[in-house]
Amino acid sequence: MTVFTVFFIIFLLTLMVITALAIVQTKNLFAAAMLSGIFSLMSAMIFFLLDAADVALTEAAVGAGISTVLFLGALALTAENERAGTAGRAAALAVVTVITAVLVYATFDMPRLGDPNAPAQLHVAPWYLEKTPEYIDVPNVVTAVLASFRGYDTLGETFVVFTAGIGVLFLLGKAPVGQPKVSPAMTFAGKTGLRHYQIPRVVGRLLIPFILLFALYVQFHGDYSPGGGFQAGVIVAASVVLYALLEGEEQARQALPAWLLRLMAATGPLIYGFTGVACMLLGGNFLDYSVLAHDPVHGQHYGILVIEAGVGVTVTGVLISIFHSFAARGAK
Amino acid sequence: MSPEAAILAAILLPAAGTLGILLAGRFSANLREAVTLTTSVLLAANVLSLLPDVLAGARPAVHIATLVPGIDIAFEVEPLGMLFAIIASGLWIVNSLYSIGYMRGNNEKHQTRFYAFFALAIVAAIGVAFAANLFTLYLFYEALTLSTYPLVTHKGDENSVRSARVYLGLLLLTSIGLFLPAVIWTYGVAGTGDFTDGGILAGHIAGPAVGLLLGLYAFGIGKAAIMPVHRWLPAAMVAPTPVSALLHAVAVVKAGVFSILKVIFYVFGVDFLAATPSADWLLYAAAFTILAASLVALRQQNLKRLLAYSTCSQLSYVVLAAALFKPLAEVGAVLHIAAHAFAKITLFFAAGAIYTASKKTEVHQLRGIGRRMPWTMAAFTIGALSMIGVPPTGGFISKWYLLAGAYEADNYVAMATVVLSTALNAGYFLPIIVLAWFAREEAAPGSVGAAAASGVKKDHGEAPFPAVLALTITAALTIAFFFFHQPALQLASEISMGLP
Amino acid sequence: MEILELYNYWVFAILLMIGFYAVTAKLNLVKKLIGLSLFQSAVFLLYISMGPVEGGTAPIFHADVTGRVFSNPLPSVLILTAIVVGISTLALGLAIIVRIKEAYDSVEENEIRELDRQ
Amino acid sequence: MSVEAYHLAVLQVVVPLLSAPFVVLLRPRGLAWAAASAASAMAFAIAVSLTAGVLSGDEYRYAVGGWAAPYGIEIRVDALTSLLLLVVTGASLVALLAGRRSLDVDIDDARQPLFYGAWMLALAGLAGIVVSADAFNIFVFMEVSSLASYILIAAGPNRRALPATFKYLVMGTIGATFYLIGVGLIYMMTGTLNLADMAQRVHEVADQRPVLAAAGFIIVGLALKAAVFPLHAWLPNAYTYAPHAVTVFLAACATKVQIYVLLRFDFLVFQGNLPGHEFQFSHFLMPLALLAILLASGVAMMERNLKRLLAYSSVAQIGYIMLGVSLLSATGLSAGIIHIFNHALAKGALFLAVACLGMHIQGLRLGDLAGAAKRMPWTMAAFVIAGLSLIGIPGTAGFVSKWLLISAALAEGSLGIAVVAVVLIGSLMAVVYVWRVVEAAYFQSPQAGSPEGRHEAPPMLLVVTWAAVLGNVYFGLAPGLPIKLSQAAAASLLQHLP
Repeated sequence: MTVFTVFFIIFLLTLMVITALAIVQTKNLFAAAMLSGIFSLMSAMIFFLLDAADVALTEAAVGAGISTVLFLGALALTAENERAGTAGRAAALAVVTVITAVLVYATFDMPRLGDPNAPAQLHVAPWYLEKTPEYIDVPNVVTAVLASFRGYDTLGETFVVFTAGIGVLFLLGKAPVGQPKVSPAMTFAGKTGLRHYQIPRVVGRLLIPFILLFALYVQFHGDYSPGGGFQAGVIVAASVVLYALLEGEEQARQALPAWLLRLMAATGPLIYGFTGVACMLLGGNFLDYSVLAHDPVHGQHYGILVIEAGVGVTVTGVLISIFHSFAARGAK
Repeated sequence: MSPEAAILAAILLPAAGTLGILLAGRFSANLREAVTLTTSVLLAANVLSLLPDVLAGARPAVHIATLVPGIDIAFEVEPLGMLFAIIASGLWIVNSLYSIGYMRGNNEKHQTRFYAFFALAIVAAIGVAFAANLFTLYLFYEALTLSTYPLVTHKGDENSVRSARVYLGLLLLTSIGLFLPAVIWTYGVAGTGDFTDGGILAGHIAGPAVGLLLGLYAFGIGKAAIMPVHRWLPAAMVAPTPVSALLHAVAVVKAGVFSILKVIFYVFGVDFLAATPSADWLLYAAAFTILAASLVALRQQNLKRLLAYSTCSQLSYVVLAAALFKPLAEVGAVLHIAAHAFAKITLFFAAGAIYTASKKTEVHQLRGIGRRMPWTMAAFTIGALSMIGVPPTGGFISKWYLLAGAYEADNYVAMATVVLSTALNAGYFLPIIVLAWFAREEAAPGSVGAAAASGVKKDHGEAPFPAVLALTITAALTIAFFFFHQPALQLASEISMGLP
Repeated sequence: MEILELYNYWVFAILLMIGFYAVTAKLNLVKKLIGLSLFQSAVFLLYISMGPVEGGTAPIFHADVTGRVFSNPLPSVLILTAIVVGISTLALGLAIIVRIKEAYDSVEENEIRELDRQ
Repeated sequence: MSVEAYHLAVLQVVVPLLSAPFVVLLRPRGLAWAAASAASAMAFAIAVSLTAGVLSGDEYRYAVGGWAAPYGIEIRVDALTSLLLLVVTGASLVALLAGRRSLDVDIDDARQPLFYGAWMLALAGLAGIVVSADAFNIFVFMEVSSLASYILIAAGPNRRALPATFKYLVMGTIGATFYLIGVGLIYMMTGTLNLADMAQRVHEVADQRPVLAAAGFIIVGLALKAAVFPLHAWLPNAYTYAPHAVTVFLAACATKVQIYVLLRFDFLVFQGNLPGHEFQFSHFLMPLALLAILLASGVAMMERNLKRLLAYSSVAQIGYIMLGVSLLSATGLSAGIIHIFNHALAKGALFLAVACLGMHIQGLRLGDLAGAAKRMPWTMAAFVIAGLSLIGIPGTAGFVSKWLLISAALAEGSLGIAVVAVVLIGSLMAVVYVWRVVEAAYFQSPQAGSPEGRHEAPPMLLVVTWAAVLGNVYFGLAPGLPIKLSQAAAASLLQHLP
């Protein structure tokens, strides 16, 4: 890490603190949502500088993309401005001060940034770096750990996404009692989208196939470079959001109907889970992909490919369902 | 039937009776009462079948379950428990008889519930009687509290709910707050809670801790009504009279003093306590309760409350006798459980009969009532005499042994207490007797309207036949106990001879 | 210079607490959620700061792997999961807020409490 | 151990987990419920056979993905685990079987598959936490179960369920994030995420500040999720406004699973390694536990809403569990652990009775219960017996825990006397709040206009309620199994200590 990088990191971190303070301070919730998108972009940059490319890609797609879309969707249905201020400020500040003091106190015994002799660099992690070529043989060690060594975590993660999807569908799927207080015009997609604006529409329509292509690349190239099922799913979802913006909710809904999305959301976790069960039936442990082919390394390859596909399908189905749920809530 | 089977049957019979009563109650009241009576007779016969074995020195026992190694549910019949079981089961028959008259005579509601919980209380009482260890005793002691709660609150009006709250609250407060820690403490130091001749605590605990533990037991067993944990007893007077009779004579308070005796005999050991100065306070607490409760009784106008305080004082006789830690006194303690049971149930039956026939509840209303209800008042007189300790009643016998024990122990406090309280007992019972037999019935003009308003009947005779029959039987038993107390004496002396 | 190497952790602490403050003290429910996601994002920084090794690169093997130092892949893996958890919580929280708005016509905690008291 | 038995440990999680997507896809009415119940029954059967295995001396260690710990994620089942698994899967099964009719009322047909899917995820998440031996994996499943339980609680029919869920979501997320920070700090100092490996490696760095801070964050975070007093603010409303069947399920097991994780960390990783960690118990946990018992019971005594009354009682009962644990002796620890089981039995039965009452009585304030005993005699009888178990009357499961807790406290000398006093006062306060309900139901005459005659709960609900009640009696008279498990669990937690 060069001195320049260190200073750039310090600059970005300081900027993040300022952004965070601004987020808390502003009464305008749209501004707060936008600022938190910017905050995410900055953290993505820091993650990239700190050698965590996968995380950077994800944080950018999720923090700056999906979260912002969700916030905007929710704000359209609720309120644009904060009305009330704070309560129990003194107590909150006291707790905050104590915890900050504890944390800063703790930092002085922490390994320094980039210390090659830090305990975390000496145990477990070297084993991953050393054994990945032998056992899994994919270039991206993050993918190897994510999909195989700690594949059980990722299974759980897929189900977290699935749970969120079920939750939003459950909470927002049923029509509200009585007319909503929000006018349809306030929803960010509207019924017709930007169909009357030719230039964005043409450009957008041109872009969508390329975005989808990029998503496929991210999906299947995750073994070699940053990316994987989750990131790909997010990108596909983003392209559908764009489509809805351009062509209107109705069109987007027709292209990918609700039943299909629900099927995708449910099938993805099943693909992942039953890959694990298949490993069991073939005589291995749950999620032990080595038994999927004669050559254990090939088995790992197949396994990772299939489960990444499962993750991608889940994330695509869930995120688009969530988006539709919020959008439809306002349109009614 | 083998003794072991008889023990199980003693528990299961009233339990089956409860179910039978619930079932029969759906069809007909007569059938239900028939079930109650049959069960009670069978139970008494069954309990009596154990008597010869126990008199012969056997101690039949049944082990039911082990909760944790060392903590068992088990039954064992020893002489004291035998006596208590006989009293409880025998008086249940009479009480059922009486209940039929009383409940029908007063048109009480929820009679099925009443009989069912009554039978359940008997299950608990028999469980207390036959408990082989502290844990089993505690289990059934609590069951007894809970099963009598619906009986106390039987009327369901605000007053009875409030009084029942005191009843349940105080009994659970003492049992959970004091009795339970005492039990656990005992298991902790002695490693067992099995009732053993000569006690289990000697050598495991010494000094002031003994007094403290004894205190936890004495006040924790709130059913024994040692002051100041006696307050539930007058509160429970809101219950129908058969319940009061059950509480005072058959099951609840007797279970209290019985448990205290069990603890003194089989957990501490009489000799151990006699040798421990820190246990002496129990005597004074009992003496205080005897006198204080008598003084309160002296000032009561309500007949049932008067009887309640009388019970409170009489119970402490048992404790006082036991706290002398002398064999003769222990015999007195055991005999007094029986003697008081017969006499007090008679008194309550009489009070209930008066209420059923005339709706009178206050002492001053009883002027001349002896002429209208001669049987009832004769029985009442016998019961009262037994309370005072006049021969030929059962009360005399137990007081005799008690005084002999006090004399043996050279304990002048105990002797003085007994003498003084006899005077006090006479002080509050004799006026009632005199009033009932020799005063003229009140016929003052103007009071008629007030009397009518309070529902008092002017023109009445005896209570319904089953009630009169019951109180006659118990009065007869009170006298009979004077002449035929041999089995009880034998049981009692077996306990005190069992002491080394 | 050495002090600056702990700067990441301090910023983590400060961001964490800014988020925490917003969650606990703010009355607007959306603002609370924004605070909550700040709070979670701060933790990402904590983990990712454990990853890099002096002179290392991201743990992706290219043709010439010999003799190169790689950063720790494990914090990245964990934080990928944590990010997903964060967005899932956020989506669910926002859905609940939308329902609260429909039920109470307010997204301010004090107003909702007032309405419940009636 | 046969191959099938070997896989049971992971199937405990996988069965309910994979059933969730199927349940979500099932459309016709009633089918989702049936599928969820079947999967829940299977999970319970797996828990029972795991327990049988543990009792016969097996110890299950399972390397997921075939990667040995600490590189892969390990699943492990021992006595403590199996006790918790019984509670979690049993509570789910009972609540599902009992709750069908009452959930039909609360949740429209179209959303039922989603609801039961969330239920399965909550079950799988809780089971996943319990069997996991990996600190980060615990976090992942904690989130699965938390998100799913937010859905379940938000399904409550009253609009107040929504703010209650939001509060739970915020506080639950804070708790989980605190936990995550703590795990991160420990990872920073040890380089491992596997609990057993962590326990060994943390010893060398035990005096380092990040480890101490980590202990603080993990304990506070888990205490928040476990609603340990004074961090219980989210619990009363969440339990009160959730659908009744959900309350049965979550009240019986959700907070207990968090306590379980707390125990694992405290005893496996911290105690014996961190200098002076035992002060955490005597100076911090014990006073809080005592306060929880007294204050929460006090609030329950004043509370007028039946479900909230029981919820505050849960806060107090969590105090009993923590009290046993804070005694730091084998007997105290096993008393705390067995109370996890016994309280689940008692509170589960009580909330089942509440579900019965909820079928015919609107409002569930104490005033609404007037005369309930006449209309629903079986339900109220069940409530009384379960209430006795909560109080700790002998012959019920609750008594067994009280007995063990008092025995353990008495062994502590003079401090123990004070502890015993609080336990007993707490029991007496329980008498008061249970009896307020009993008096309302039995001795107050019904309000004018309320329907006459008997209206019992649906047979299925009533049968399950009584099964739970009889469970209280059975485990009160024959507590061999939970005692054996809790003693083995306490022994294994304490074996690492010097």
